[in-house]
Amino acid sequence: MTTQIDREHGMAQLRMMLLIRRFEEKSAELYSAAKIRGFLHLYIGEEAVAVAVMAALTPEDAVVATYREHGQALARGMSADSIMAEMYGKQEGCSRGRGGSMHIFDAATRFYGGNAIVGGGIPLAVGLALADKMRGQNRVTCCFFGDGAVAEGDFHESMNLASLWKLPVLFLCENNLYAMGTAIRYTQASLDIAAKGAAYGMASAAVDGMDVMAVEEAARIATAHLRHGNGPYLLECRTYRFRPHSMFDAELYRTREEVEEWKKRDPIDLLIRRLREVGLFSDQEMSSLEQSVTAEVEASVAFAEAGSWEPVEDLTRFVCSERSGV
Amino acid sequence: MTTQIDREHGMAQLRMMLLIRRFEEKSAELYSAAKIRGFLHLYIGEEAVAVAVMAALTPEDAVVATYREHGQALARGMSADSIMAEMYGKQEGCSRGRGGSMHIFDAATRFYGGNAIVGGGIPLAVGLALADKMRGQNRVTCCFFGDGAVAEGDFHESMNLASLWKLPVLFLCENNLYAMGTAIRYTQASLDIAAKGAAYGMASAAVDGMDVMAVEEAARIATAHLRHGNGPYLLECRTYRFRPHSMFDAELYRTREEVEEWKKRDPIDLLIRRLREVGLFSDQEMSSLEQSVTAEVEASVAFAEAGSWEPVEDLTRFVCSERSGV
Amino acid sequence: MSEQATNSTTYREAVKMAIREALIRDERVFLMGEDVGYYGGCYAVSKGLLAEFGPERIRDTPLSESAFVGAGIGAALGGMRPIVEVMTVNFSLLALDQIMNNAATIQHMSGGQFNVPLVIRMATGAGKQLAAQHAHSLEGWYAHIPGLRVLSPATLEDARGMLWSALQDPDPVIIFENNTLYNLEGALAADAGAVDIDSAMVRRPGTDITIITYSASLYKCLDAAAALAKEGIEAEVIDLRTLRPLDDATYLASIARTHRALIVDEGWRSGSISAEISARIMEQAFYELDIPVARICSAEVPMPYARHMEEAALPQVDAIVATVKRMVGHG
Amino acid sequence: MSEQATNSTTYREAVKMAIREALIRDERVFLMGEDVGYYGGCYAVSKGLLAEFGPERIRDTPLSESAFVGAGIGAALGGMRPIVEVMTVNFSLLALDQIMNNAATIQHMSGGQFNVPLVIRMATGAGKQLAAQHAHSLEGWYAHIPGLRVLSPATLEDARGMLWSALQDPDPVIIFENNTLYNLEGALAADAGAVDIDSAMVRRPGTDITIITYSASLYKCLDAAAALAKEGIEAEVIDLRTLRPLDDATYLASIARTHRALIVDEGWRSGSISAEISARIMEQAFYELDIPVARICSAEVPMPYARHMEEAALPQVDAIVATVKRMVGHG
Ligand SMILES: Cc1ncc(C[n+]2csc(CCOP(=O)(O)OP(=O)(O)O)c2C)c(N)n1
Ligand SMILES: Cc1ncc(C[n+]2csc(CCOP(=O)(O)OP(=O)(O)O)c2C)c(N)n1
Ligand SMILES: [Mg+2]
Ligand SMILES: [Mg+2]
Repeated sequence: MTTQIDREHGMAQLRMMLLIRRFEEKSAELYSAAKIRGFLHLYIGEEAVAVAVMAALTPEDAVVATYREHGQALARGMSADSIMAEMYGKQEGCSRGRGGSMHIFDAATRFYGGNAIVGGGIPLAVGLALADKMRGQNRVTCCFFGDGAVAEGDFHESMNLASLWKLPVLFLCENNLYAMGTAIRYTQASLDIAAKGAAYGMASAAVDGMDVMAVEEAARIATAHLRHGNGPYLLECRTYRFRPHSMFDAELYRTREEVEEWKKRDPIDLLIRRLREVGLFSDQEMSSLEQSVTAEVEASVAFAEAGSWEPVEDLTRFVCSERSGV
Repeated sequence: MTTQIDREHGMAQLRMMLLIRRFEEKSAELYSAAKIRGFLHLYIGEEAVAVAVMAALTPEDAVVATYREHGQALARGMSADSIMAEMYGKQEGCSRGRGGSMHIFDAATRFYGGNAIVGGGIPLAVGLALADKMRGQNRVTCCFFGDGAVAEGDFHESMNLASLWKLPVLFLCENNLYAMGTAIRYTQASLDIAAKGAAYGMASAAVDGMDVMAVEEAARIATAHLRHGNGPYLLECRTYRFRPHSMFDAELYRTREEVEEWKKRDPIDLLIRRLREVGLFSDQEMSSLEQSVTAEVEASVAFAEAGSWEPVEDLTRFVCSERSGV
Repeated sequence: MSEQATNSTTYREAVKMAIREALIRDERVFLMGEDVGYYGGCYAVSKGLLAEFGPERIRDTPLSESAFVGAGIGAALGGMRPIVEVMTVNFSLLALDQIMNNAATIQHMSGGQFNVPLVIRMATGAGKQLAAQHAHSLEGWYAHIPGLRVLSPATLEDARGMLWSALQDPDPVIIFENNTLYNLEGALAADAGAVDIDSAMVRRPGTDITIITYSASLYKCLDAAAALAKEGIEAEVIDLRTLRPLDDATYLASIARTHRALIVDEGWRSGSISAEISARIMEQAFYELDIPVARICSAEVPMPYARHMEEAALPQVDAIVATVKRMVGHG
Repeated sequence: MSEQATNSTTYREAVKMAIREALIRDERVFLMGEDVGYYGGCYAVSKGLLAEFGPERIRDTPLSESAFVGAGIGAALGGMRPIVEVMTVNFSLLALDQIMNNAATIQHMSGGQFNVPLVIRMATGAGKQLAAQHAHSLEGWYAHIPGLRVLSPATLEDARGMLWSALQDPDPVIIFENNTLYNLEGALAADAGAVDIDSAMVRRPGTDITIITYSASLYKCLDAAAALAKEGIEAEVIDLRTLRPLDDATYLASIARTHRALIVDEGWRSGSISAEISARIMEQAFYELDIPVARICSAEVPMPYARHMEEAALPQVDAIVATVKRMVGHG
């Protein structure tokens, strides 16, 4: 990596990664305390990917994410408050408590979920990009999905369709080597995901997903390609999830050692080291960063705690738009 | 092509191609006469593919076909009688008249349909091969599908699964350049189907599907690969359908000239020319071949005409096996 | 209007007129599906539209039902008004995840932030000897899913008018066109346009029994009613038109007059829309009934190819007549 | 047997025992699905089986629902006896084409030449705050499809015994395991084995009303019946067990005694299995009824995440008690 580090930007990226980390650590705690329920999938270890990719997007672009999307949502600019309240099931949550952890939605930032069907968001992204193209808007739709999703028919159909129609979709694969408890070697006949772009005539690249600067550079190359109307782009980010798949996972499928090995490449530590190396970052700055992030997380908890329950009478709202009576 | 022509074999292949051709010409006539109903998809122009591929299979192997499968069924060794009676809807038909043209099935030759959902047969083939592998039987499952099916998620999922598990499936793509009325350039971002094998780490090849000898050679290479336990194989046969997609097709999507151009490469003429070139074939032989084939087709019509209607009381049979009462 | 100008047309043409109108009136509308363009539509519904509107708005898709239906959902979210044609309901199973888990739920999951103004059209039904994989009648089954509106146009007016109304709905609508109706001929008002998509309609008034049906079966029921009239039995025939949400009021009002009800439905019997209607009559009009509600549905078999077997599997006029006679004689 | 030996166990363990037994008794049996191996099953049902039986017979699959369900069909055709686990019914929509167009039809389309001895297991149901895409109750909806057998084990005995019976069925069987039942504890006979999969069972006898239900709702109904008994109302509770084919005789016999029926079903109301049962009672026991059959189903909404909203969407004991009181007071 020869990229020159911009101090402001580096600090902002670091702060966002740290916010995601602390936000999720707190979420895990709150899960144990039964404040958050349902499924909770943590992004810890993978923060560099979302943070870097969002930096390459504009507010006009759209994002489609998975059930492991707190990081994407925060990095996209959604407030910790609205996400935390959502996980509490409070009506102050971004999705009024209807969605929970897996269904973070936000019209303001064009964040189209929060999709809990593996691969299920990919065709949506194709459609969003199609709408943009048909309306003459030079916008990108960034679609996150995991290595597991690559085996789904939807991945294939969508890759082909987007490439055929030259749609501005950034296919963003978060390859963390596991789909739940199944290692990629048991799900993919050929392990090189980026290489699969070729079958669709699609430009693609793979990048070290633990290195936020590398991902950002790769994402900027990809979005430049997209904004020039060159059709879709597949970007594989090689990363690792430090935590269990969800809160129910005994992690029988991988060794402690493997996890520890990857933790040595913690994306937050990596960026801190890089910033320190060039003298841009002091211990004091670190602790004030920690304080500010912790305060933001704590505030979100307070916000969620103070939130209210949607009245039960509203149960059948939002099945159909208010004007219609289905 | 340097292959030495074996006279016996060449004549047998020619006869089978001719049988398919005449059988289908008759079927089209019978469709106009309302003897055959439903959808009827003719294979005319593509005969070399089925005839060549079947020559590379043993009776123990299995075949999964599409709705355009009269050719495959005949080449596999099913009787014209049972297929014609099926299209008449008579209970002497291979599927008792339950299936019609699109659902030719035959336990005796391990012919597993006749599948009318595009791509729908591909996972079945994977499963048949899985059963063989688990039971330690060195058998091949040959799965036919069209260029259109390549866009389906089932193609992708099945290719990956078969390769991942090293299953003996011969993925046999009949690329006739059109899916119904949609040219492959409107359905595939990347037109080289054989090349798609790479995304699955699967061996693959493309061959001129109008040349029965070339296809047979390619199919033998593929089945040898399969029988040696080297995992699945994708074989793309480049061919062309001379007739409309079905009996309802106004053929607005291609030009007369294009069709005429392809007819110059009629696989039957091509083989006849080749046989003549090496002096293995006389005009007299040709006319006796025509006679014998015509007789077989006529006999099948007589058989179907003489067939009987299944009693209406049997309607609910074969929904569940007789022993059970669902 | 005293003298109404009409044109003779077909159901196929009526659907096409509706699509043309929508493309002309609203630039956000486009048609996408397999073979809708160069081929002209597998039932020739969209023939000529590619030439008129171009490939941006008449989009041939690859055989990727899940992806192009999902792309329709995404395009609707993105501000377009897609009409997605799934060639037939039989293939829509491949897109059902997108329909149920995305189209029908996104509004709810997002707490009302997003809605999906998508119209999906599909051919449905048996009767053409297409056998088990090409003859499903699943419109009643789709009507199980909250978040969808399910339409079933039986007449030229509805074939012409439902599409525009569906496009005005902010939520996903599926229109099921029975494959045996495309050649239906008749007169259509020259100024025919949008129709209401909320209510059922009495297609034939009667006093002795209420026959509830929809789509192609409507004509079998009307034929049966005509035959019954000759024997002095006056059947009221109701066309449901919209299968979700069901318009209960219309059939309940009829039953309050006739005190007998028969439901005719080409879907498989168990768990059919006809079961739902019977259950609702049970719940809301039990004390109006002189005799139990009856159903005539398709036999519970994958559809056989042979004509006589397919006919035996489907509801037929004879059976309707015989059942009504039994029900009325019994009353 | 006078003194029956029992073991204390869970529903989860009962299912596992059934799978183990099948793997041991029949070498053609294997288990295939997402995370059934290394992970131990998403509900820990298959934990330990990979170590015991190896990766050939405990097969982790990629996330390719359509392909691995289809491969299960193919393997069944090829002489194996696959148990395919689709992690939850929510994901089975991706495999529905294979299930409806292949598994359920091949025997018929082939004129009886082939049959598909396949067992598919899936978790189903709401109640865990998993929201709209992870909380479907579609077992009743699946029961619409001819050619399938649909099982719904509610008890430890059935969790233990239905699998082997299903494997003996020459045709495709789907077993729906409600996700709230896996932790259910109780005593199971030490020699528990295969059970009949044809008939419904009276789980609690009663004289005043027949409550018809299945799966997890059984316990809500039994709780309601216990509460009602304190007030002198004796409800008979019937567990359907098999949703296709329905065992009509058991509930009709009960209604002939009680003259009142309530159906409790966690599926969405419109077009539910409860609609089918109500319609059948209408058709076959109309004159036995003192009052109309009633249904308690889930609200017709995509399932919300928040606990209070999810509870409001699902049938609850209070509502059952109140409805029964109204129905019995009314009779
Ligand atoms: C269609 C579908 N199948 C199965 C599941 C259950 N499931 C949830 S997450 C997951 C693993 C997905 O792995 P991957 O795509 O690599 O994403 P990751 O969780 O690693 O971020 C599975 C199997 C699901 N939600 N949807
Ligand atoms: C899933 C599905 N979608 C659509 C159809 C309708 N259809 C039947 S054949 C066909 C074209 C298939 O093309 P291809 O796979 O190239 O095979 P070919 O007909 O050229 O042999 C289509 C779209 C179908 N039968 N199944
Ligand atoms: Mg992963
Ligand atoms: Mg083709």
